[in-house]
Amino acid sequence: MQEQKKLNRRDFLRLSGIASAGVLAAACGATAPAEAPAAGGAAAPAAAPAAAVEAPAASGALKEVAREKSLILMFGGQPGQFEDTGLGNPYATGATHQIGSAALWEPLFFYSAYGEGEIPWLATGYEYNEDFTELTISIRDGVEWSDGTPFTAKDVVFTLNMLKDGAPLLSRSQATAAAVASATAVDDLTVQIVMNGPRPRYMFNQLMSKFDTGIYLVPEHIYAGKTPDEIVSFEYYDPEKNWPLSTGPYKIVAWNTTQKFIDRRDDWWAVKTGFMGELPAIERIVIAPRADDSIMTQRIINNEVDSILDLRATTIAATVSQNPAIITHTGRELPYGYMDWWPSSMWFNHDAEHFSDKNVRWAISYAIDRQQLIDVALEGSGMVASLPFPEYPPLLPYYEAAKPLLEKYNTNEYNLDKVAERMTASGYEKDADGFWAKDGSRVLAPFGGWSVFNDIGPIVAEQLRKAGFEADYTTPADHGTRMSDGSYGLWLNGHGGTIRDPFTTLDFYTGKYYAPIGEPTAQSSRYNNPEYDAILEEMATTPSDQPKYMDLFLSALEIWLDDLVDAPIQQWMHRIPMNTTYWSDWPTADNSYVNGSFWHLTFPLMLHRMKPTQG
Amino acid sequence: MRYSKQYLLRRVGLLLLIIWSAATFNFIIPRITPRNPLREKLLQEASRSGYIPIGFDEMVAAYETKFGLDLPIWRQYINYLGDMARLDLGFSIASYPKTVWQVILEGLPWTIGLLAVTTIIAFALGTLLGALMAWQNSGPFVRYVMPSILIFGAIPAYVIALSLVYFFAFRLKILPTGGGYGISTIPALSIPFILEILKHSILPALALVLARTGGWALGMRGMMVTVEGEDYMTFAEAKGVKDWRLFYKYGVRNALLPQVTGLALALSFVVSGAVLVELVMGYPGLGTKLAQAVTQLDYFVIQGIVFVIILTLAIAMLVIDLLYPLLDPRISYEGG
Amino acid sequence: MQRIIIALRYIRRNVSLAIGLGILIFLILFAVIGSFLVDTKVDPYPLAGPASVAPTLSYCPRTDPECAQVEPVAYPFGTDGQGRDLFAVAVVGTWMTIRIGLLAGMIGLAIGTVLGFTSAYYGGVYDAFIQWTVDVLLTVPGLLILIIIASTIAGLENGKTLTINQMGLVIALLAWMGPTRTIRSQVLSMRERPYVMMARLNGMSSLGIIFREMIPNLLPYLGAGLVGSVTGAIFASMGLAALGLGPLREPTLGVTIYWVINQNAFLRGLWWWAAVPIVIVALIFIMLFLISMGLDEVANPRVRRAR
Amino acid sequence: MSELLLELKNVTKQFKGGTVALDNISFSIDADEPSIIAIAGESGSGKTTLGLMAMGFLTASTGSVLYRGNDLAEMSGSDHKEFRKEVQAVFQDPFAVYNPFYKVDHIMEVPIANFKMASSKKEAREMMEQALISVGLRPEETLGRFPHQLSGGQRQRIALGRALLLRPKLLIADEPVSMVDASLRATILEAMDKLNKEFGITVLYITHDLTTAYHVSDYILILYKGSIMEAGDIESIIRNPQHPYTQLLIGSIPWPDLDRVWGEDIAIIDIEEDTSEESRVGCKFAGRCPHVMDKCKVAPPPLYWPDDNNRVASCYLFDDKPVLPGDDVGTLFRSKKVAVSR
Repeated sequence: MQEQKKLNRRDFLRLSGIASAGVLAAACGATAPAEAPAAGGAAAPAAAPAAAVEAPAASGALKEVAREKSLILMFGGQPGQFEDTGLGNPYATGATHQIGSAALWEPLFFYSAYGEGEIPWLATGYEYNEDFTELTISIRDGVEWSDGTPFTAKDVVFTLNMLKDGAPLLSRSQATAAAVASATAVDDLTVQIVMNGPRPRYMFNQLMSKFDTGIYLVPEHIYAGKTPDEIVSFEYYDPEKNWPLSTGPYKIVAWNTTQKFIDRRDDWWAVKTGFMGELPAIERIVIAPRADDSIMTQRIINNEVDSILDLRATTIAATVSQNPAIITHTGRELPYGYMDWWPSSMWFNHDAEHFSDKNVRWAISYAIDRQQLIDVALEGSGMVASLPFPEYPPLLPYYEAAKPLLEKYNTNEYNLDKVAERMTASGYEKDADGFWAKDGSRVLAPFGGWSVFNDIGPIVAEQLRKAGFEADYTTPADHGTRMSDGSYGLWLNGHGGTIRDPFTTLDFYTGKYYAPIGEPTAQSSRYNNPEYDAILEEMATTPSDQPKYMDLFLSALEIWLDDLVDAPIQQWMHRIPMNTTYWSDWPTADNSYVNGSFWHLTFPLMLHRMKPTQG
Repeated sequence: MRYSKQYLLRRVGLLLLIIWSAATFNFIIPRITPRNPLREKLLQEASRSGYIPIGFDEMVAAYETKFGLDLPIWRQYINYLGDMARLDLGFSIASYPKTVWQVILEGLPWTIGLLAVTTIIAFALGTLLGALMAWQNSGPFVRYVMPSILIFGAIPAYVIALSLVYFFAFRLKILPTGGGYGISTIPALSIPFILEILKHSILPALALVLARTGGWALGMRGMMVTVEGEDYMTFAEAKGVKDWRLFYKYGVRNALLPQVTGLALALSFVVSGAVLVELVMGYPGLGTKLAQAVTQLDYFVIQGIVFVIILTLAIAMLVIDLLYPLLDPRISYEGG
Repeated sequence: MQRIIIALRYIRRNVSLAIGLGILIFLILFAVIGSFLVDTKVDPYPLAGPASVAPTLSYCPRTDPECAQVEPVAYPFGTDGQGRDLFAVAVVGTWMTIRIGLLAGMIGLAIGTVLGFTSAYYGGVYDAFIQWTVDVLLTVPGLLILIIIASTIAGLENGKTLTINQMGLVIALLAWMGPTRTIRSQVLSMRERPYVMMARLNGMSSLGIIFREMIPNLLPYLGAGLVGSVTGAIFASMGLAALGLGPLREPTLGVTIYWVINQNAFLRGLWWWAAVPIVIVALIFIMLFLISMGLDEVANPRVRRAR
Repeated sequence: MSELLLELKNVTKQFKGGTVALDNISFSIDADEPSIIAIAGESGSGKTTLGLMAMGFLTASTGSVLYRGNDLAEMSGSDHKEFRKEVQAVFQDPFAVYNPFYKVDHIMEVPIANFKMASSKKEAREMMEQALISVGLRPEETLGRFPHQLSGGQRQRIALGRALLLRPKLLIADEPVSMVDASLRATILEAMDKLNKEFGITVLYITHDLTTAYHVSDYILILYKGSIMEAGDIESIIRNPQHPYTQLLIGSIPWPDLDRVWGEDIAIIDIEEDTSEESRVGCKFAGRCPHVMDKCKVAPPPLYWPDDNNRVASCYLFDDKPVLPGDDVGTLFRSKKVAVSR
């Protein structure tokens, strides 16, 4: 039923965010854990005030806000219910910024992949020393927490140290623990960070908010003195105390399992200091948990809701066609969405029988008719991917450079003859049922996926069967485990990672992630090639603007392609319907200031930009 | 006093036995599979985060210690029984630091509201229908046309719900497609809010009533037929008792007892909810919670919900058993 | 022969049994004749046909401007969003669904019959244990246990989901309590019947008595029990499938409904995708319902008066 | 003395609830001298239990049941089969003994097959027809029918026919006429009599009805609460009852004599049963007996010979009379050959 698909859609979104944390940590050559698991908090369970979160605000306490001044969104949780209700502390296990809370958190910098790039916010600038071992950040003057306490370099330093000390329990802590040797406040407006060696990507990866990545800054005067165990179980939501505090122009006023109300806060520092001329036009943000696609689309079609979680390729067209006020990233035309940073592939377990053979991997790739997937499963709303990273503008030069290699190793080719050729080359023959087998061992190819793959999954399975692989598509609840412990031979998954240069994604395949079957690993290809590792090691400390970087990239890629570490299938699309009945200036292709996922950390950029269309 | 001491002791003993065995069952099921739910969940979360820390196994061990999973199995079992006896269901894995009770209490009011109301409506409707169907003096419409309504009782409620959603929400667009109440509505004890909740519950309620009326009608019909065969009915008829009076005073009243005890039983099932209907309708009840827990492998929540349901059922059955002799003077639990 | 005629005559009077059996025969004929009309190995699976075609008897591809020149293909029930021929899905799915029900129902009934007989026969501690187990298991809502079991054992091997047969077996685990109870009480009362004593006087062995004297008279109860457990099993299999715990590739009716919900058939206006499984499911359940009402009349003649 | 066919030795049967259905009964049957023995008593007297024990359907709590000198409880398979064939029964309900699933033939076909009595189907058929004719039925009107297609009298006669077919030595007829229309009783009793006279089968006629018992039986045994009250020659007992209980029973028979008033002779019937502990150790009838004495409540009276050697009665009114040697009342039912030891 729906919830599974949805769960996984959300999981995948979370994954994309969380993954980058780990990924970016890896980029800095670190191997510390990236995200505390959700069951986290070895903290004493005693403190868990029960009913507090359940009680909705008394009707009198909440002011009425007109519909045309409210932004109503459906996102997050499980169908019909939030699971993070009352967790105002972004580092509490189970908390998420995605359900509107991003409106509260302001970072040192925003980074808009679709807009102007780096946007200084609570900081005014940063500077690395020459060998990328020291980082100096200048903090903006006049920033205040919502209780009036000034936000200073000390809060930043406190947060960094808290993460350093709280690894691996605190989410997003490992990257900082691995990269940062010490952080000090030179004065109220200057942060000095000493790195554990050259870390050219730390500033971008951890201290800039983009997509779902970047650390959350917390107020020292609230968090000081708490142990990591206490932090993961610290709920930090109390409208009486104005908890959680924020630097952004919003505060949470009511929160129950089916609704979250976030109201505008008129004493925002940025207006006082003149950093921003005026408050955002949106007076209230209302978030309801996601529901079945049919329910959500019905509500946006009825103008009850302004935007919702992204839709399937197959439902977005139906949604747009039923209400002329609904637009998408590409207006009201195909493909109705924008490219996510999460291209998906058929992944292989390089230690598993059959799939350790590169001929079998290539045969599987030749067996997949990617165009048919887009045409049938996605009704045309999709894009084929040839490499495991998105075709974002900063990455296009790398795509361009890879063209000759892709001609030699065509990852998008559908060719049953080549399937047979590759399979026979490795000594496989078709058995009585028409399935490939060697020495009496048939190539069993059941593959799993998050249920967001339910549209293409069954069709990929049939394509593989047609080519002689006994395939079956499943969505087990323990998909994550099966990927990480190697019980799968192959599976569908995406790559969150590279945004600006290809290192991060390519680093997924290095031997440091190798673990024998049965032992968990995060990047679970179980690909182990010292030659490849050596190139990646060199890339890690090479800034991407050096010419040598491109050569390293190409030699790594050639190894990757020859071995076909995984088989790229499609670019992922975010197909978000946006209703223009009450609000204009949504982020679109024509008005591209940020990517349109309102659940990302860049949500404030949308809030400051959007204008009412009525009243 | 209609109950002997031995009977009460035996009955309460049985209650404890049932609760104990259900709890034990609950304890064993996750443990007979080769997968450790905690490790599973940690792995899943960790691998989603894109990164399995080097010290992962140490972390799992730390959590196992915390949850007592490193103890020998019998110690775990004793601790577990102790927790259950204190009604301590522990923590949710997926929404830590929430407790399982918090999770359950979030969904429970919705489920109870929906299920209790529909159960009672279905009961009243079905009983009336069944009585009329069995009554020989009912018109042909009642006796031959009404039974076709029973057909709905044969179809799973969620399939009915699906069809209703299609017609009333998608085609006619007169009712909401699902959810508990409007998104931007502020929950309050006000008439409009209550109306909104009612409006949102029409379709799931209708589906449940349609699906469940048939069963009651059948039961009632059977009882009425039996009652009509009794001598006192013939006698009353011969005495010239008026038809409607015969129907109501002699027929329905006597046939009602098993129905009422059935109702008590059905009401005790209210807690277990209607998982599939809730899912199809996006209704924020306990069934939805359970389904979520299943997809998230949140064993502690699954176990908690199952345990609460068993507890409610077992206690309800005890209460029904004890009420029986009060309702029916022919039954007594005195003596051996 | 005489028996058959008597049975036929009886069925004429027992309307619900007659209609129920009629639907059953219709469904069987549909599945059997249908299986000659479709390729059951290909058609009910994705990519068998063009996606999202409304029911038609002469389909021509949208891309083809000259329909007349193309051999028209019939998709009487249309196709779904992933290109399954829904007529084939109906043919294969009906049979698969009934098969799960029969498998689980029969195993459940068999276990229940054996346990019911033995527990009534041997009595004592054994009987008390069986009774207690049944009581406990009946207290726990079945779907819950099934969900737990299915989600824990689903695809332990090779990442496969449950096969049709495995699913039937899992469901059978919970289909035996009802029959155990009924059979036990029936045997207890039947054991004291004079014809059983007569059989002993006739020198019959215990097994002979069970099989030749008791079982034939339990037939209506066994029949009703079978219908009951088949109904329960199909219901459970549909529930599991709807929760996504079924064999996702196999076009059972439950799995088809899962895809209908999962792929938003209603929103996309593909009403026939939903209509096909819903109508068949309704037919199956109505059939079982009518048959069980009919058997109830056979076993319990008092109800007959109501007609 | 020839070997006894069936012998109950000091049999006591106590059911689970504590009810004592038979209390130390000894009773033997010598099939060499076929006779009809009535076992009479009101409901709850233990007469049906006695029958069931004789059929081997119940095992004794204490004491033993012997078939040709072998304990039934320890008998081997082949002996047991022999016993099955030689000890047969007819039951009260002429419908319930037929399995509704089968035609009436079933009840005869099964024993023929099980006891391998016929070598061919034809032979079996002939045997069945013969048996039916013997009990006054026309085979073509009965065979091939289902039980509900025949009348109660027909069904009961088929049951008798079945018993006849097996040529048993002993037939236990448990209330065979009580559920049959009065007009048909005679035919059934006649058939029973015929079994006894023509085929030399001993019949245990279990009944609560002294009239029919008197009509067909040679001997009678009167039970009350599991104990023998009076036993012996039917003429002597019915004409001249000695035991107060027998007198009570006979007194309540509605004789077709307009001058007689029912129950005139009945002195006292103490409806209030004495259920005290001592009543269980003494005479069972003490609680209702008009002649009750103190010693009646101390121990059960032995079987005395009240007058001649035709019968015995268990009552202290005759404690000056001799006592039946041994406990076996069966000895009384053999052509009055028991020497009275005075």
